[in-house]
Amino acid sequence: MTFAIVVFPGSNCDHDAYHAVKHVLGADAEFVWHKDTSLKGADCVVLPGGFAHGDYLRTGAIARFSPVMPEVVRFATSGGPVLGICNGFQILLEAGLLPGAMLRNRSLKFQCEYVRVRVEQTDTPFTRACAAGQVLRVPIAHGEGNYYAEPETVARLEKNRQVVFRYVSESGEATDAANPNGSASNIAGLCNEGRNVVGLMPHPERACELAVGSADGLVLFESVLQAVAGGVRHAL
Amino acid sequence: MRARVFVTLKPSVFDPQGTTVAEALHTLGYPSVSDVRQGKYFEFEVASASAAEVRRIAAEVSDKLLANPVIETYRIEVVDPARV
Amino acid sequence: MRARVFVTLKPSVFDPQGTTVAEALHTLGYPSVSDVRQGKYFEFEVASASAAEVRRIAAEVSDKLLANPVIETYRIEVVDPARV
Amino acid sequence: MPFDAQVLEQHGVTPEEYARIVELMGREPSFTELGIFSVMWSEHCSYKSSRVHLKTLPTTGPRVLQGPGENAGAVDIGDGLAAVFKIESHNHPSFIEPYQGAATGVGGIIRDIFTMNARPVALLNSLRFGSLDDPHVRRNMEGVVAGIAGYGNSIGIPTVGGEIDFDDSYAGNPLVNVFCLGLAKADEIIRASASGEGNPVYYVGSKTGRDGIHGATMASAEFDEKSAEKRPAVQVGDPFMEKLLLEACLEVMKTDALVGVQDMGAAGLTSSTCEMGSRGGVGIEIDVALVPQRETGMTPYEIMLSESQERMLLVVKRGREAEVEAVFTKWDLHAVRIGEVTSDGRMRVKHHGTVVADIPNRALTDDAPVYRRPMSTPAWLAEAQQLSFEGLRPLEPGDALVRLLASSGIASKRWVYRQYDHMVRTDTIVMPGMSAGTIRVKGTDRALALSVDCNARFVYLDPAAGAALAVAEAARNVACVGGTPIGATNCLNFGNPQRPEIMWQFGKAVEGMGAACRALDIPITGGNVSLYNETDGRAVLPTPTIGIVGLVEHADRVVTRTFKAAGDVVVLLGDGRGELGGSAYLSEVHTLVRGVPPALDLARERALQALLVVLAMEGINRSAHDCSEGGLAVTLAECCFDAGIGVDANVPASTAPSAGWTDVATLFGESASRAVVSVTEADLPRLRQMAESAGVPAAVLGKTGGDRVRIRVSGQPAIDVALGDAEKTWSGAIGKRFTRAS
Ligand SMILES: Nc1ncnc2c1ncn2[C@@H]1O[C@H](COP(=O)(O)OP(=O)(O)O)[C@@H](O)[C@H]1O
Ligand SMILES: [Mg+2]
Repeated sequence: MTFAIVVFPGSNCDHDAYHAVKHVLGADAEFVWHKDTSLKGADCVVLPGGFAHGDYLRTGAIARFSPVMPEVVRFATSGGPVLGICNGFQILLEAGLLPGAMLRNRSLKFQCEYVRVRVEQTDTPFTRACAAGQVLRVPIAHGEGNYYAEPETVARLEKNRQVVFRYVSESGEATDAANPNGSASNIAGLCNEGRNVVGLMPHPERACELAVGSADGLVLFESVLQAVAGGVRHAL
Repeated sequence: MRARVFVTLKPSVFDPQGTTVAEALHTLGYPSVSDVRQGKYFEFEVASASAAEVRRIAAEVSDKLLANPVIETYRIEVVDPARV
Repeated sequence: MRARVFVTLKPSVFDPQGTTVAEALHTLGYPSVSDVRQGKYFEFEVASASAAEVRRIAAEVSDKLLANPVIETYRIEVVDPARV
Repeated sequence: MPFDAQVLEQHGVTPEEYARIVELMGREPSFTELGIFSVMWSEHCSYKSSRVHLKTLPTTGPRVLQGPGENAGAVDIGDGLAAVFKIESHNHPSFIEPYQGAATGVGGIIRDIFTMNARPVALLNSLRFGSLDDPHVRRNMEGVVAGIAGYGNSIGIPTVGGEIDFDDSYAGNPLVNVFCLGLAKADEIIRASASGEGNPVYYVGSKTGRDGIHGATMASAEFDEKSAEKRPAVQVGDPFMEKLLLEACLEVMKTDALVGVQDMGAAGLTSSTCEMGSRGGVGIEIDVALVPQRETGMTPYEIMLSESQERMLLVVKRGREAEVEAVFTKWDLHAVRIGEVTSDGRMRVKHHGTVVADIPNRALTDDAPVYRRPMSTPAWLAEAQQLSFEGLRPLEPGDALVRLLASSGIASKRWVYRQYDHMVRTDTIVMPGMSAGTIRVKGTDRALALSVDCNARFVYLDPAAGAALAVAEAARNVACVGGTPIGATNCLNFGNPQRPEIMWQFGKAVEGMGAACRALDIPITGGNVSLYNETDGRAVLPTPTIGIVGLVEHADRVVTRTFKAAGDVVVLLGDGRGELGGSAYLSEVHTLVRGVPPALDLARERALQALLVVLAMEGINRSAHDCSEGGLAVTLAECCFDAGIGVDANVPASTAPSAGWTDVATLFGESASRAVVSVTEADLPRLRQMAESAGVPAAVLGKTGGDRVRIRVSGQPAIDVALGDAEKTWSGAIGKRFTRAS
C-alpha cells in the first residue's frame, strides 16, 4: 500500500510521517508536492504537520488553495482515507473537509508535550485497529489547537459519532484539566460524515517508536493499512 | 485606492487573546476598560478608481481569504482620496 | 463608550505576513491588490462619558500594552454613541 | 580628509584606523567605502580585540573537518557523516525587541549551518536575564522565549536543550546565545568561498530593506532626519522565507552546480561579498542596482550595509545557471544574478554600471586592525575572593534545599522548553530537562548529546578557573548521557574590551577554556564573541558559554537524569570537598557571590567522564546526573523528580570551611568532577571495579525508593522532605512568575 504525503511550503513534519509509514510501518510512501495535481495513485493521503506558508494570516488558510487540494477533495469524496495531522488538520478545516475552526490555545502559548487521547470511534480507517475507549499517549506541538465549532455543530458531531479522539486524563476521563488547549468538549480529532477523512491535533507519527518516547501512535497507520487491505475504501 | 478590512471574532466566539488583554489591563490599573476584543487589521492598495469596485474586491478577498466565516466577521472601509 | 485601536507596523518595518498574503492574493487572481499590510485591531468598552477621557485611556493602554512602540504605531477611534 | 571627525566617530572609525584605510586604499575612501570599512572593521566582524586571544584555542584534532573561519565548524561522527555546529549571540537586539531579536538570532545561526550543506537537526539556547522580580525582565524573557519558539518551531528544527540563569547584571543586557547543529555528508560540505573567474554571483531570499543599517551611520552627512527615521534598527524575522531558503539551498547543493554560498548576516551584502572573495583568493564584482529592494530610493551605501534577514549569496558554476534558477523557482524564490567572480582580488560595487566602491578584499578582512588591548586584574577581585562566614548563620539544610529548588536558576525550565517544539524530526531521544539533549542519527546506531553551559559566578570570581569549569560541566553533561565529547563551540559574552579589567577577564577566560579543552581533548571548531555587554558602564557577569557535542556510540543505551526503579543503589562518583565559593547556596540564601570557585583537576575530570561513558554504554548506569548548581542535595532531588521515586542517602561529611558549616558545605558545596548515578544491586560490584580501575572514587550513598528525599550527613539526619512537595516547588517556580496575576 502507498501513502501520499503532501508537502506544502512550510510543512515540517512531512519527513516524520514518511519515516513512520515507510521505515516503521513498512509501507510505501511518496511525497506529493503541493503544486502537483496527481496523488500518484496512492491508497491513503496524509496532510502532515508544520507551518504551511508560515501559518501567516491563519493556520491552513493559504494552503487550502494549493493546486493539489482539488485532487485531495476528489480523493476524499470518493471515499479515500485522508489523515490530517496538526497543521494538516487545520488545512482540512479551512478547506471545509471537516467542520469547525482553530483558535489560539487558551494559554496563548505554543505547547509541546505529551497528552493522552481516548479513541472514541473505531469505525474509521485510522482507528479500526484500536480498542474502543483505548487511551493513547501522544505528543502535541501547536499554538492554535483550541478547537471551536458552534454548539449546534458540536452537538451534531457528537450525535453522528464524528468525534474520534478526545483529550483525557491518565485515568481516561475527559476533564478540563486534561484539556491542553481549551478545545470544545475536549475534542482532539474528528472525522467527516463519510468517516474516511480524519483530522487530529496530536502527532501520531511522532509516537511510533519507543526510542522517541511512545509507540502509541502507530496504531493509526496500522489501522489504515488493514482498511486498505480489506478494501474498506470501496465499502465506504 | 486604499482598502481597510477589520476582521474580528464573532461575538459568540470566546476570544482568549482579548480576555487576556482585559485581565492584563486590570492588573495595570485600568478597571474602567472591559469587553476587549482582538482582531486583525488589513490595509491594502487596489488599483481601481471606483470606490464601489474597490469595496467589491475587498469583500471578495475577505470572504475568500482574509476572514474565516466559521469564527470571524469583517468590516470594510474604503479610503477614497477624492473624498479626503 | 467604545474605543477602537488599530496597531500597524511602522511603514519601514518589514511585514512578512502582509507580503505573503499579497502573494497569495495574486495567485488567487487579484493582481490589482498590492502593498498589503497586516496589523492588529482592538475594540473595547471604556466606562466613561467623555470622549476625550476615553481617547486618553485608549492612548495610554496602547502605549503600555497594545502596541510595541519599537516597531508599531497605532491609531485610535472613539465611537461616541451620542454622535452616532 | 573629506570626512569630519563626527562622521568617523559615528562610523566607529578611529583617526588611526582612517589613516590605515587611506594607506590600504592608496586614496581617500568614498562615503560608501567608508561605510563598508566601518562594518568590516567593527568588533563584530573583525574580532580586532579578541583575535590574538582566540588564536590560542585548540582547534585541531583527528575528527575536525572544519575549524574556525567558515560559517560553522564540523567534526567527523563516523558513517561518512559530519556534525556541523556553531553558536551565535543576539544579545543587544533581544533587549531592544525581545521577540524579533531572539527570532532573528535563531534565523542567523540556522543559515550558518545549512550554507555548509548540512541539514539543521537541533537547536539549543543559553539565556541570561536579570531577576524575575522585575516585571521588565519578565516581559523581556517572555518575548525572547516566544521569539526563539516562533522561529525554530516554524522551521521544524527541535530545540532539544539549553540553559538559563539569572543575575541583576543582565537586567539591562540580557544574553541570548543560540546553538545550532546540522548533519552533512562529510565529503559534501560546501565552503563559503568563491572561485572561477566569470562564475555568476546570485542573490536569493528576502528583498533588501533599510533595516538593521548600522545605527551610528543614521545621522551622517548623506541623510536627513527623515531617512534616518526610515531606518529601523529592528529586523523582523520571516521564518517561512527561511524555511523555503533552507529547502531550496539543500536541493540546489545536491546538483553540485554551486561553487560557494554564504548567508548575509552581520554587514549583509558587504561581508558575504568580500569574505567569499578573500577566502577564494578572487574578486567579486556586483551591481547593487540589480539587488531586489523592498523600498524605493535606496542608496548603494544602504544596500551594502542593510542587514535585512533571510538573504543568501551564491556563486554558481558558469553554464549551470538554469539548473539553479529552476530549483529556486520551484520554491517560489527567484535567484537574481547580481554580479560575477573576477580575478583581481577586489570587491567592486557598481550602481547602474558606475563604480561606487572598489576595495581590495584583504583590506577588509586579513588586513583589518588587530589590537592587543591592555589587561589588568580588577581591583575588586582580591576582596571578592575572600569568603568569611563571620556573621552568617547556616540555613537549616531542609529549608535551604527548598529555597534552592525554588530559585530561578535551578528550578525546572519546563515553562520555557514546553514552548519549543523539541520533538519534531522524531530524533529526540533525550528530551530537554532530562539531561543533555540528545538526538539519534537515523540510519546509524549513533546519537549526538548536546549541552551548553556556563556558571558565570565562577567566571566572575576567577575567569580562567570558571571557564575551565564551564567546559568541564558541559562535557560532563554529555558524558552522563553516554556521549564522548568530540567538539566544542563557544560564545564569549563580556563587557567593554577597552577597559583593562574586562579585557583581563576575557584573556583569562580564553586561557582557561583552552586549557580545559586541551586536557579533555575537545577541539573548538568555532564560536562567537560578543563584547560591550554593559549598561551604564556596568558589565554583565563574564559569560563564556560553551557548547559541546558528544558522540554516543549506541543510541539505544542513552542514560538520563531520573531514577528508574526503587531499590537501586545510588552512587556518588568523584568526591566532595565542601567548596562553597561562588555557590548557588551562597548567592540564593546569603546573596553573596564570593570566594574562589571549586578546584578542578582536569585529569580527574577526564577520568570521570570516560568512566561515565563506559558505564552508560555497558548498560550499567540506570541514571546519571552531573552535580553542579546547588550541589549534591539538589542533584539527588533532581534524580527523583519526574521519576516519582524517592531516595534515602547517607553522605560522608566533607571538611567544613568553618565551624558549624559541615552539613551545608557537604550538601550544597559545588565541588567539580562529580556525578550521581544509580545501578542495580547486581551491577554494583562491576561499577566498583570499573571505577577503581579508572581511578574514580565511588561512594555508595544509599538506595532509591519511597516518597521522600532523605539525606543524612555521616549518619546524622540533615534533610527529610516529601518528594511531592519538593517537586511541586521545583517544577512550578518559573511558571508562577508568569501567571497573569503576577
Ligand atoms: N533555555 C532552555 N531551553 C531548552 N532546555 C533548557 C533550557 N534551559 C534549561 N533547559 C534544560 O533543563 C535541564 C537543566 O538545565 P541545567 O540546569 O543547565 O542542567 P545542567 O545543570 O545539567 O547543565 C537541561 O536538560 C536543559 O537542557
Ligand atoms: Mg547548567
